[in-house]
Amino acid sequence: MENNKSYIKIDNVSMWYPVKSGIKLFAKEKQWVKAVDKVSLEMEEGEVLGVIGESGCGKSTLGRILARLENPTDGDVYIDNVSTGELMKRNSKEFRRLVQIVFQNPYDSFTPRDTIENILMRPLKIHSIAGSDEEKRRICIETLESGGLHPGEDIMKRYPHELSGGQLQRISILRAMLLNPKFIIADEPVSMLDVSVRADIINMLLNLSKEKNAAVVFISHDISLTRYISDKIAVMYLGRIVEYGESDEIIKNPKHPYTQALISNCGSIDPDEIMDRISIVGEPPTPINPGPGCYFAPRCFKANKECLIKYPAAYDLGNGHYAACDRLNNE
Amino acid sequence: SEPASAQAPAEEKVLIVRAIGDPMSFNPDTLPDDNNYPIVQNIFNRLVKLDTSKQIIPDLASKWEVSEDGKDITFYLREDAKWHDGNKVTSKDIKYTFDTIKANETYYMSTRLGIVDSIETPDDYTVVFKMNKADVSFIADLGWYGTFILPEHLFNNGQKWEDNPASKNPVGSGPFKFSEFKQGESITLVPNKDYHEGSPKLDKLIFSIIPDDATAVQALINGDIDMFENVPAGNVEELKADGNIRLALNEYPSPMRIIFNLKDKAVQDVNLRKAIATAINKEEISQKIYAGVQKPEYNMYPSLIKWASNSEETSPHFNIEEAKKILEDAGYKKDANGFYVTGLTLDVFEGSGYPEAAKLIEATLAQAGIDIEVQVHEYNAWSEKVGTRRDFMLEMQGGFMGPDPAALAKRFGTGQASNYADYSSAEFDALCEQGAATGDQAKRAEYYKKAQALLVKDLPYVPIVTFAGYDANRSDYINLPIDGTGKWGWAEFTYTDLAAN
Amino acid sequence: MERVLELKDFNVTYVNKYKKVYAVKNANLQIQKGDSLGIVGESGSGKSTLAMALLRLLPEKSTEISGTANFIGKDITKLSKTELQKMRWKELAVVFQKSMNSLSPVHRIGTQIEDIYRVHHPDASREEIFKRIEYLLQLVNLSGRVYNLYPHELSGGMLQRVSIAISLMHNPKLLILDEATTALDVVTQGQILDEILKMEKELDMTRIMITHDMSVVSTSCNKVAIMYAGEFMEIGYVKDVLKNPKHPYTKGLLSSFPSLKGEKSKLEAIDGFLPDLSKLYDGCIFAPRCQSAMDKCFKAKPRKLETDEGFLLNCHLYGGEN
Amino acid sequence: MKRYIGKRLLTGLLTIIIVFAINFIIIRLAPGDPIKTLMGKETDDPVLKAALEHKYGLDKPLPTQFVMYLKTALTGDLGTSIIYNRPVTDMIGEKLGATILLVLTAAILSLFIGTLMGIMAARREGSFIDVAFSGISYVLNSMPSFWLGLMLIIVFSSRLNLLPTYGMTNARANYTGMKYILDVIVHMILPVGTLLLIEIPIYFRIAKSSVLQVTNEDFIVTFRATGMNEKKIFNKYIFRNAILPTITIFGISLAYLITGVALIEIVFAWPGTGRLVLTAITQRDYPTLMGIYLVMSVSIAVVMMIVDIVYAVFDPRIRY
Amino acid sequence: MKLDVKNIFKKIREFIAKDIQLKCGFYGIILLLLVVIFASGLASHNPYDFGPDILNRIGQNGHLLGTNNMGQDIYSMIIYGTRTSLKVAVISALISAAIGTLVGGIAGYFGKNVDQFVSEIINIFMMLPTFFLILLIIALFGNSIVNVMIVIGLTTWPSNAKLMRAQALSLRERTFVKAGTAMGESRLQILFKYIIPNGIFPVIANTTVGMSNAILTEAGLSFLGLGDPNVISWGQMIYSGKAYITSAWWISTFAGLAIVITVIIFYLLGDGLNHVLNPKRIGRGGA
Ligand SMILES: Nc1ncnc2c1ncn2[C@@H]1O[C@H](COP(=O)(O)OP(=O)(O)OP(=O)(O)O)[C@@H](O)[C@H]1O
Ligand SMILES: Nc1ncnc2c1ncn2[C@@H]1O[C@H](COP(=O)(O)OP(=O)(O)OP(=O)(O)O)[C@@H](O)[C@H]1O
Ligand SMILES: [Mg+2]
Ligand SMILES: [Mg+2]
Repeated sequence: MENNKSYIKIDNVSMWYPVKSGIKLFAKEKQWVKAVDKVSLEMEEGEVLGVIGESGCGKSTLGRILARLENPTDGDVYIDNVSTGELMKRNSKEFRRLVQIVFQNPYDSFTPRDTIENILMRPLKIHSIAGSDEEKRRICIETLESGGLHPGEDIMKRYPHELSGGQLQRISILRAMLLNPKFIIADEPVSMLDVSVRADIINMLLNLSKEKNAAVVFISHDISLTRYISDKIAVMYLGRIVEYGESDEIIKNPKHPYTQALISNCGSIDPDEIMDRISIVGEPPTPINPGPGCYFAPRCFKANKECLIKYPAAYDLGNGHYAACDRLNNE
Repeated sequence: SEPASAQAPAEEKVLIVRAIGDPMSFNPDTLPDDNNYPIVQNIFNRLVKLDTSKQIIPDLASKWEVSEDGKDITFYLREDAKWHDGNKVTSKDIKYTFDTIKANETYYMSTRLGIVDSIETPDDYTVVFKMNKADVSFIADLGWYGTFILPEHLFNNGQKWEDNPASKNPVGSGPFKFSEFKQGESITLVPNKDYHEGSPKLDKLIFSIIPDDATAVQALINGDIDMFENVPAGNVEELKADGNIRLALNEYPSPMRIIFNLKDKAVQDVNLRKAIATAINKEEISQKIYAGVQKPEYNMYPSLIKWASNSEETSPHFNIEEAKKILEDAGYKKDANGFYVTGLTLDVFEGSGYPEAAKLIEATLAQAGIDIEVQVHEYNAWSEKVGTRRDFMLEMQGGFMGPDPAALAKRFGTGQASNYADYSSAEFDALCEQGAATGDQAKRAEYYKKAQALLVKDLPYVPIVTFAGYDANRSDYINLPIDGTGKWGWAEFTYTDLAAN
Repeated sequence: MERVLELKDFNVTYVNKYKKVYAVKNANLQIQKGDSLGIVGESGSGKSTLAMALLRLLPEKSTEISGTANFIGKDITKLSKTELQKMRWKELAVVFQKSMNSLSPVHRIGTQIEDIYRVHHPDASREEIFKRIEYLLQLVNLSGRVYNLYPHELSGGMLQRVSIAISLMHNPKLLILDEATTALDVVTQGQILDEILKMEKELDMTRIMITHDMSVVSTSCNKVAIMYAGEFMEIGYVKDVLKNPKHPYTKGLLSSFPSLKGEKSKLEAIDGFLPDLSKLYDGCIFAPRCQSAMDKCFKAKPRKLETDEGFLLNCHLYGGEN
Repeated sequence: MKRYIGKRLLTGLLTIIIVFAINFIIIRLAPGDPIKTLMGKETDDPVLKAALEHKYGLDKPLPTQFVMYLKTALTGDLGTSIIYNRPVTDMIGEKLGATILLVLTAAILSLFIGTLMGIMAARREGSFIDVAFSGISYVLNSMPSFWLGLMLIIVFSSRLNLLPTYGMTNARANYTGMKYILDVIVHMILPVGTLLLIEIPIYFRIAKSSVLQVTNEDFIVTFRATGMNEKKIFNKYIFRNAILPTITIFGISLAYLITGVALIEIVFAWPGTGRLVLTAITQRDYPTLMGIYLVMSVSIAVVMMIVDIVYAVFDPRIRY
Repeated sequence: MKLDVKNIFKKIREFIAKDIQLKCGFYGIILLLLVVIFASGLASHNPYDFGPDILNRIGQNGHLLGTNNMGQDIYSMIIYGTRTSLKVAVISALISAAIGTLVGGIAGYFGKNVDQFVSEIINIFMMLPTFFLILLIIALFGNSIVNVMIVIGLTTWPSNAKLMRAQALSLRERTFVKAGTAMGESRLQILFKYIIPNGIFPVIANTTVGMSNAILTEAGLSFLGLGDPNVISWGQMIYSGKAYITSAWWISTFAGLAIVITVIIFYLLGDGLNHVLNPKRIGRGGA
């Protein structure tokens, strides 16, 4: 990879979990859940990348690896051409300042035994940002109010359970922002929230990332929302990226059969829109030893015998649009 | 009302005696075992035995004589004694028994038999112990632990007694035959109809194991057992009030005493020891802890053995002021807390009311300005600390000092193993030696009383209370061991019978 | 048209030691045979409570139910225990959201299905049951294999299908799906929705679909009821309500959904949050969050505009004088 | 499953060895030794002492003794009691039966009674029965067992004259056959009763709380919604799910009983292993002590394993 | 930080109001603590005084609950015995809870090999015949109350460790723990700031049961004559009163009663805490 332009480079990252099973006593081969399998992606500064895919396809695992909450079994992630593994080893605190993650469940993102004040002060303390406690407190209040949480003083005194989900998710994002990260991973940040408050959170996240020019990975299974937010979209299936490109391009012109099925199943709120669901047969797949062919092949409406033999390479469809499907050529 | 369980077939006379634990072995000579002692006394005989007042009375030996120089003791055996299997008991059995004990260092009496040079059997019913030293107290020791006569024809098969099958299935010459042993439950004996003193009256004698005193008391009250040796002092009043139960006092020459470790600087001053002795309220201990059953003991040798005990010169009586005065006179000064002496410790073991007694002592000593800390140990730990390591200042112990005053030499003679105080007085040793060398009781009393006077002067120990306890039994039984002073052994049931009514 | 369910001034209140929670207030609703009604509302708006109350599954000690709920001619709220047991599942069945926990973890699925079947057909033979179940499982695209499995051996999607199959066991007149597809991913959800629509045609069923996802309603229902804080805000045909929402709340809700393929218009949120349901409010319950709220909105309840078909609009903007 | 059992056996073995080593060390570091008991309280004869120490090998270094002991123990020989000069295996064998009889009877009865009470209380939560049962269980749970035992003796044996005071059989009458069995049963009433009173609350609490918990599970709502009657829901579904914690507790409390029964054995003069341990401790009878610890650890390990397996049978979610 | 005492009291009151058992247990503990603090004021006599009144009946010579054979005032002994019992209960339970929390927390949070290893150790300790071990150690190494407390603490921690481990296992998957890691907290910081404070409640509830057991164990040891003679404890009062159980029943009966009441208080507290802190019990939708 000689390209030095991109700010973040995900290079051939894999995460395989061993499967515990005592059912087969004499199983020679170890069984693996290939939660993330050979994922490579690149991102610019300030770019928002959406990652979509069905439940269990490895989105969160990828997110955890990006935030280095787990070490990948293979491959590495580079920020500004420095390996994050290396960064963690050298100075884990510096890395933590650089990369922040926002989680799906705001109700569970804060230790219930502490006030918001204590919670927000923690990162400042750990990273010795600002001098006195007074100053730290001032920064926290300012941050809260900048995120639309008024009055900051009052919010600071509360316990997490005394706040609504929307408020908590804001605080969760603001807490991540306190450290001025350059890379934010948002793992389904609004999926637990009511639709009526979602928009605010999304808008706030986008604004903040614009302000700080931070790159954002936005993980979601809500396709329309992802399109709304992201510049680029990556579609995952069983741990692999099957399609990647400009978000409008992906939504309006999906190439990979799985993406096509996914988008066709995504209902619109417009009752007039004619739904033409591509139905996928078969039971949902398991990520335990999926190979050797295309992982989607067993359920694919376009698959033929060859698809079952070898995992397809990613085809460049121009304009930065890639899809990993051997049937593309035949169309 | 008679409880259901007591309604045994009327014609069977079964006496149930409470036992605390399992006997270690049914061979009565290998170990000194409190649990099998009362049992084997009914299965085996000795040359002589002790009665309930702890005096020597004849057993297999109908009479005995000591030679002029005190070195030969001749026992004349009764000729009607038979083993349970019908063989006669002869002098050979006696020689065999003691020769074997002497040859095995691990048998209890082995060391003591060191003074016996040889045992001769001029005929079937005469035994002569030839000793290298005059010691009349040896006769008394023959009535104590580990001296039961065993049948040579059953034991002499080349096997050691421990492993000998004959030890597991005891055949003796005593009033009862061994019948059954259920470990943890009971030992059953049946009468030996051919016993040389006549057949026992009981149909069965059962020693039933009940570890807990409180349960045993209830069992006695309920008639589940018939006899309970040494009931807890706390239950005495209640049991006395029970018409079905008869209580009789059983006293032992085993006073509770405090021993000073004379090797330890802290108690080397005799004035301090005197002050301590003066500040112990024996009366209070006797009343509060033993309900008056165990009496205050002032004599240095147990007053129970009257002929040998010196009641003239005794340890001091309780007097706090006197104690303080002794200290003042000896030059002790009060510290800020009002103590003349601090830093003393008293090691006692758990049980028998000792810790409680120690606490009372601690309290009265404090009044006299002597600060003492009581340390309570589990028995084995105590024994290790006090007995083996001799690591103590003051300790409290009991232990048999009878039946012969020769025990004084064992407990306080220079260099003796049981001399915890490490007392050493040439004069005392000489007096003891003289006492042991003569058979004349009046003379012996004189020597031992003098020795006691020495102990009063030096105070290596302070006697506190006598050891005594009530034997409780169902009142419909007569001729229990407790009734046999001068007549039968202290745990012997040969004559026990239901009262005729 | 045959009326399957008619709610009149239906109220459900949770009562405990410290407070009352007014979870459903003065609900009026009509469902005709063959209808598929979507009930949409945010979390905590009382959707599940309504469903549970219709099945009389709420603990009697801690809930108060008033009003009437006529279900094919009988008032559910007044049924006796035995009548109730007869009605349940045979005529009125439900699929719960948490299908993971909706079957006993220590019994085989087949055993549980048999037991449920025998509730209404005590003498049914195993073959008969098996045949029926196999048919139903096929309907939801599952193999008969699951019959001998334990719940934990199935994935969430499969369990959800099992739950749906079980609910169809006796061809109920009314099926309530309480967030039955929410936990599933879009592909599976789409599949199940397809199957439900298919079955509906086959079995001639009436359906209530509880969800907070507008797109589910738009693709699978003909009528929709918008619920907010225990009250219905707007009820009407899907094509009318979603295309041309009237109630400010409905409008706000719809503008929170970005369009999939259309223009990327700015997402709007509704400020504030759900009111405390343990208090009773004088005015319109939505007024504090409503952008077009007027003075009277805070003072008086809007008059409900109702039509014969059971359509409703609960807003001062459209109501006449009270 | 096989592998699981294998693993359990291995850890069980490891446990036993460790338990063993701990005990060995603790016992040997402790002051005092069996020689004192053998010599009797009345003598301190050093010659006798040395001779006895030599005889029992207590003069050898500790590690040597441990290895020697382990070696013989592995061959199934627990050695010979120093105090009683009998094979430890025999001594334990004779008394194990009595303890198991007591423990199992009490455990099984309390399991049934306690669980039943718990279920009754849970089904009528807040009713008089619930309050009464809960209150009783609190009080019983708080009583020192020996105290309770003594009270039962005073009431039922001394005052009411209904039951024998102590022991396992009537010492006076040497019953055989059916009469013997009846005799043992009569003697068991009080000690088993004491254990029952102590154990019932444990099962009561666990049964009550797990029934209540399962009753609130979502799947119970499903069954209600199908119109299934409450009886069937309870008997088939709540019960089977709620019984699971009880199985675990049964194992734990059985293990607890095996050791905790000692006090009861003393109070009722019951000839069991618990008492054997206590005597062995005071007498420092090393081989016996080690032997009983071994037997106890093994039986606890076995009980735990059986319980785990039974649990797996009842709960299909458990996979090994 | 300023401590708002009033507020804390209010919070406690609200907290305990949730459950009647918790309420009883809480006030019971307060009562016991008051007894401990004001023991010398409450006692009518010095319980260490061996007065001349032997075996006085209830009320005789101003002895509220009579005296024992040593002339000690039973009522005063009971009052002072509270100290011993609470001390034994609290200290041994604290030792047990501290070890259990730490071991369990480390096992559960660190996971993997650490967990496997520590879990095996926990299992091994679970299988130790605890009572006999306690007995052995006390019998062998001296029966001071300090030893009793330490030994009970050292032998009863495995149940706490199991609870804490289970808690830690689930807590480590909780979002706020992951968020903490992402924030840059070190592993030990996570353990002490997130895992332990959030997972300790079952341990606390269990600890109250442990306290009850400690009191009962102390009594059991006393029954075997292994109590500490230098302190006044209820267990020893029962032990020494055993011989008088039918003649002077008051010696041991009131001590027994005191044990029962105290243990019940701890049980109530534990059950109450369990109820309040275990959200499962609070109706989860439906019946
Ligand atoms: N620690 C782990 N050990 C073993 N398997 C794991 C682990 N974490 C995740 N997995 C497995 O890896 C796969 C991917 O999980 P992941 O949570 O990343 O999916 P996801 O796309 O985020 O799904 P969702 O949309 O449900 O959040 C799943 O099959 C999951 O079971
Ligand atoms: N048992 C109960 N006691 C008291 N209040 C309750 C109870 N169950 C539910 N509630 C309250 O009733 C209201 C309605 O709850 P309900 O579960 O019906 O909402 P919902 O619309 O189904 O929400 P969701 O979309 O989250 O499932 C909520 O405010 C809830 O907190
Ligand atoms: Mg995820
Ligand atoms: Mg709901």
